[in-house]
Amino acid sequence: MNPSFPDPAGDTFTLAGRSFQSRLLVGTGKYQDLEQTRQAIEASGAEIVTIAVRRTNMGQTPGEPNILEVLPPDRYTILPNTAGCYDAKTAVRTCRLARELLDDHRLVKLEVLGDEKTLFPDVVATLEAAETLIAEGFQVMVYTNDDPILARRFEAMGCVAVMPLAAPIGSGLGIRNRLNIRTIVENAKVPILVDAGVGTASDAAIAMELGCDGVLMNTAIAAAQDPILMAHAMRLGIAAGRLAYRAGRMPAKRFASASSPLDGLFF
Amino acid sequence: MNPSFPDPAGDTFTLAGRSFQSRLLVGTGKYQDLEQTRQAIEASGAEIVTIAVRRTNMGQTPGEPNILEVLPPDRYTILPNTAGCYDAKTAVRTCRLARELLDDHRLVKLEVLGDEKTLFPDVVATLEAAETLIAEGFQVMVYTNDDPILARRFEAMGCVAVMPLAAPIGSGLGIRNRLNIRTIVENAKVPILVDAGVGTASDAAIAMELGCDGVLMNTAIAAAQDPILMAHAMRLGIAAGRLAYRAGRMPAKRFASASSPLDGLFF
Amino acid sequence: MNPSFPDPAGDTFTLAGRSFQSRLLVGTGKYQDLEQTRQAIEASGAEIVTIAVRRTNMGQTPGEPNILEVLPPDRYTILPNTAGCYDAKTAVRTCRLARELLDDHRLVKLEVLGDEKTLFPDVVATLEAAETLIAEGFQVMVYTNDDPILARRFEAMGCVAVMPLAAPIGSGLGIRNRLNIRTIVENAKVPILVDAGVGTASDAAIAMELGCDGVLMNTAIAAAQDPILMAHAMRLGIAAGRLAYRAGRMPAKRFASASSPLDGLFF
Amino acid sequence: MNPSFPDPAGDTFTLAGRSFQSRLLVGTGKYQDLEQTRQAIEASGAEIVTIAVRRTNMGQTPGEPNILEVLPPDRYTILPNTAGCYDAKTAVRTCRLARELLDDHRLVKLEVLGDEKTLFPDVVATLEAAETLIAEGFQVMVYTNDDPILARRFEAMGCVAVMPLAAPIGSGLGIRNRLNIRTIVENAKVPILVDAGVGTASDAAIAMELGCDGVLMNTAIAAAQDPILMAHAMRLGIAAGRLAYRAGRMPAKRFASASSPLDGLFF
Amino acid sequence: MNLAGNLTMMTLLVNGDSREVPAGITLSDLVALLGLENRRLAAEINENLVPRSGYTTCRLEPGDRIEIIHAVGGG
Amino acid sequence: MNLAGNLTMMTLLVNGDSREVPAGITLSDLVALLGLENRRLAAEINENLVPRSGYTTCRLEPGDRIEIIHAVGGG
Amino acid sequence: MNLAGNLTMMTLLVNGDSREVPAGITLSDLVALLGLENRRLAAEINENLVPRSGYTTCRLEPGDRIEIIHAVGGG
Amino acid sequence: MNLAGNLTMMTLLVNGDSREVPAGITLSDLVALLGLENRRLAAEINENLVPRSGYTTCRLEPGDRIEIIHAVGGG
Repeated sequence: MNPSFPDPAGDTFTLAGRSFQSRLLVGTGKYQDLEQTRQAIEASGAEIVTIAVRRTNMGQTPGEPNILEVLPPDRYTILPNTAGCYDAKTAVRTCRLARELLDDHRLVKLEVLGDEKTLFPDVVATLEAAETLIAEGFQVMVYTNDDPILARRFEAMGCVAVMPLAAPIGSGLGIRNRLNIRTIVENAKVPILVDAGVGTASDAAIAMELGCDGVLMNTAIAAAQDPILMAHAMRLGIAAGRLAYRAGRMPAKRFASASSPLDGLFF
Repeated sequence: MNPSFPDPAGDTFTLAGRSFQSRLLVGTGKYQDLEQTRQAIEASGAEIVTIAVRRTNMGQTPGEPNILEVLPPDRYTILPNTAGCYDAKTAVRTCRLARELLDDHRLVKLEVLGDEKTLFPDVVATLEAAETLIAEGFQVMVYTNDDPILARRFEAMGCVAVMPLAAPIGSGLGIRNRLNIRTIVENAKVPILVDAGVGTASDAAIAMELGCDGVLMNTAIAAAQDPILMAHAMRLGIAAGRLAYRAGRMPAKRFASASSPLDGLFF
Repeated sequence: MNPSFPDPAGDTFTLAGRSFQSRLLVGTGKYQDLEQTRQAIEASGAEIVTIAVRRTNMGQTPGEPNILEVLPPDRYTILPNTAGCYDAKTAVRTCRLARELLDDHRLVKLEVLGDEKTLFPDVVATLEAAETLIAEGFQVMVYTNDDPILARRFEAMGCVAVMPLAAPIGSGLGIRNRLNIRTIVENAKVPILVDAGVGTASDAAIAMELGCDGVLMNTAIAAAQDPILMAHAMRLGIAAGRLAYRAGRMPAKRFASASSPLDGLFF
Repeated sequence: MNPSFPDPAGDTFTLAGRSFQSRLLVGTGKYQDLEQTRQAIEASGAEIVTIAVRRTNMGQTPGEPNILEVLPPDRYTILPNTAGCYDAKTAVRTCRLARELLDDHRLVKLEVLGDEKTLFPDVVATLEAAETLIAEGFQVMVYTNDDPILARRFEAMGCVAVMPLAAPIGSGLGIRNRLNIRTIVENAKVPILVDAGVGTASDAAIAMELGCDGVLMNTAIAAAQDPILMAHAMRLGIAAGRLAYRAGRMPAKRFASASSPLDGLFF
Repeated sequence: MNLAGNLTMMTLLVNGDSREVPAGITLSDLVALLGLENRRLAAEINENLVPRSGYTTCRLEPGDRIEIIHAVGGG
Repeated sequence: MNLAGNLTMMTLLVNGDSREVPAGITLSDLVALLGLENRRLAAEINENLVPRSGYTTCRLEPGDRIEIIHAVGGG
Repeated sequence: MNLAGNLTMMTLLVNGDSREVPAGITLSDLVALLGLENRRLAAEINENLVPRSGYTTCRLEPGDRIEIIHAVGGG
Repeated sequence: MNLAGNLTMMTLLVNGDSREVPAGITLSDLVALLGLENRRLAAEINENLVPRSGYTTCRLEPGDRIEIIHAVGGG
């Protein structure tokens, strides 16, 4: 066996006491139908998959397929989110409902949004909600801005992962401020997962090259022209960036350096 | 079989009449030894591998291993380059020597350099050398700057691939001018391969996302702290970028767009 | 008179009820001596000048010149800051001392720092300090991160100006996240002043082109090789960016557009 | 007198043996009318002004004002260009016509374009035209791409200024490849003037901060919402960037550095 | 629940809509009435979570605000 | 140039347009005919520059391609 | 303040340094003792601001923590 | 090549170094002399390529500049 073959099993990351091989976390929104959702998630290789909770439509036919049916719990770690919550209380209620819905499931992705235009987090309300949730025994993965001081505060409170945004949710703009993400990573002892704003595979690779433990995305896959193909691309982009981070990239230099030897030139 | 699985066999590119599956081309310079060279090339998955030609050292012991020994011709397409040539005549002589050395091998990578500091091409001398070589039956892959007009001219002359630089050779700065590379790709009917300047896996992915047919690199792998691991990273980065290009990325938007549905919010 | 001549008197900005012509605010730290400080401030054209308060050195000779002596109050609006404060209480104490020192001066620049490495604000402590200070009648200009939601919150509390960072204090990295600064500006009714991180004149111009009302800087001037010349450069850079913002820049286009007419070409 | 006041008279640049104070060169195309042209040029402070030559419209009324009437030769150095020429021969003919038109005027801006989409130069045809023109006694300011090797070649041929593009003509994208412009500047003994692609005042400042001797622009002023105001902005942007270059900017650092002293903190 | 006879009705707010139901029913009754017995759900009464184990004993009062939610795709 | 009597005409290509003019006129005559006497111009015949000093002596031939140009705003 | 005779002393913490001063002096006395009379200053006792108008009446206690500050260059 | 007896020698420039070799040898002889017989090589004489098929017939002249090259790692 080639000893240098990068063994994915040897490069897991640990989140809330569980070990994961895939560093790509995916959402399940915005797909055409559940079959496309299922295929995209499978292609992505994700092990952690976000869902939302919403009011049950009373007119709904009982046989209508449910998102949980395409997410067998033995295969995927379900991550309910609080998307759409604009205050701490609602976010906390949402987490409690999700916990009950999923049989005392305690791992949640907390997001408390500040406004509809930017979907930036309201970090003050997020802090308040995180405090309540952690006290109630939740394992909180927290969506936040890219402020290194706040990231450290969320870690100190007991959040199990800190999830700074790369750019506004659904914008596809890539990592707007690499320096901040890098600083957050350097300070952290819990997993740092870039959440939101990734647009294409190279964005995901860059996040990993900055040392992030993983990336959560949804729109970049679901809104691609071919979501299944993009899910593959993202899986590979995450792996590529992770390996490059582990391999230790060459230092960038302003000027050139020949790849072929200078000795033995015959002219 | 999953019909949407991205079939690499179905996404080859054609260069000088031959079909290749790997879009990563690698150099063989700057490695610690031939064994590391061999392992890195294997890990990269490259099918096209550049070499240089240099004066034979008279004092060399006959048993010393040769670069060609780690590059079995049934597995790799050897691509002799003219690295180190600063005028058209020397570059042409180098190609002729390489052709003879490799038993009438006609595929060459032409580079005529302008100065040692930047290793930028001397495009005027490159045009002159390309003309001679094409007339002599060579299949010329040409290293050039990122000028779209020159790229088109090299194609019109009969070069089999145009290889614009991303950044100075060995600098690792990544693609300095994405707009130019994109314009070159849009104009081209021959393969466009980014040559030189890539530093890490995301750079390679970006080149592919711009629509390039492939990327040639050497230092980014050889000068990584762990070259074998970086070779894997590059292989995946190229594949990720290519898939993302084929998948068609989401449009970037300035503002946010929720991934979870707005219907059914219960607050 | 040319009606389109840009009349600086007609483009003032209003801060805490006072009107200012210069949109460049400067600090007074890191200069060689007070004479250099004085010259640099004069060259900058600044009307608002920050100072710090520190323990009086007991061994100091009484005749030693004081920063306030080079800042005649009829010419400059003094802006005491809370640099060096890492908690809300200390920042509040500092503001009270400065108010007393400057004869019931109420305009302060509040910064509560999060750590020494990044000098990022601790926004939670900053919110707490701002609340106390505003209740005590201070006019608070608040240093914060570039989070648009927090910026709006500081405005809603009654801060008289919001001062997002461009990059870490003293880093000279320029505006790391133009999108955020732009969003903050679009949301704001109070002046938005970029504070910290500007490195050179074009950085200052960019801040103004994004629509900021002004820029506060210190290191970019004081740590230039020739601080006085750089103060001039910054004054002009601020004016250039402001005029460009008012003039309304051309839209950027991917492709070319001839400046000379196409009609009448004779070939 | 303040000895450190930046004396513009002391910072001239020399082009073809003449000394100029303004480092902003402007075109005269795309304006609403000649009066707007006149006002914009005046506001820009430019001393060197480009014009084009075109077929005289036979139906034109004799009294129609002419561009030269708003450009008094005692005030402006007229710079005829070869805009719209796509081959060397036409460019040479255009220069000869312009020389005759302007009474043996020998200073010309040579541009030979490669295609209409990008308006990139055809550098091979440009080299050919430059050779002919220099032999005929023209003083050639040459529009070229941002290739440092070509820039040096144009200088070596005897061009009196080398004018690399920042981005495609009329695109307003700003300097796409700062590294190349910087390298061109470092290598050069003749003036380097960024030509084409600037969009706003900060772009002009950046060009000057890279060490360019000047910037030529047209669309960025003429296509602004208020061209006269933008002309002022550009004049200041050029001056700001030049002063910043002369002042020597602070080194950028990844991390923070406090502007207020650490000594004497009382908490 | 006795559905025969003259039922006294009460009004609940279920997922935001007014709904007349027999007075005194339990949450479990309501779920049945809505035809959601076999669905994977969670519920709140007046913004307080009700564990599934409590559905049968949780008697509803007039004016109660009930939320019944399930999982959907989201990111 | 004798404009009286039966003129023999010739065809020139002036700035890209065919134009009938009396045979044998000079460039100077052409400029006058076009009403451009006092304009600041430069001219080519068959892609060769004609200095202004040569306008009066430069006799045009049938089929000559004449370009007459002036300065315009451009960047 | 009577500086003659056997003074009882007390210890203050002035700007972080221990300092023996005559017991019972005022803040105004302390400023004079430190030679800072004509300086532009502000002061805290035990983290509470003392307005300048109160210096003469503000009597110091043993162990008081005094901060005396002035303006310096900063950004 | 007769190596016995009194050899007349000639000077070649081989890969940049002066080298004395018996006069009149072929390129093939030179390769053997250098101990490179079984190496994968290509050669130039005076900047002109010599095909391998011509090594045995290609007689070297005094002052010839010979380049013998092989493949090396390069990028």
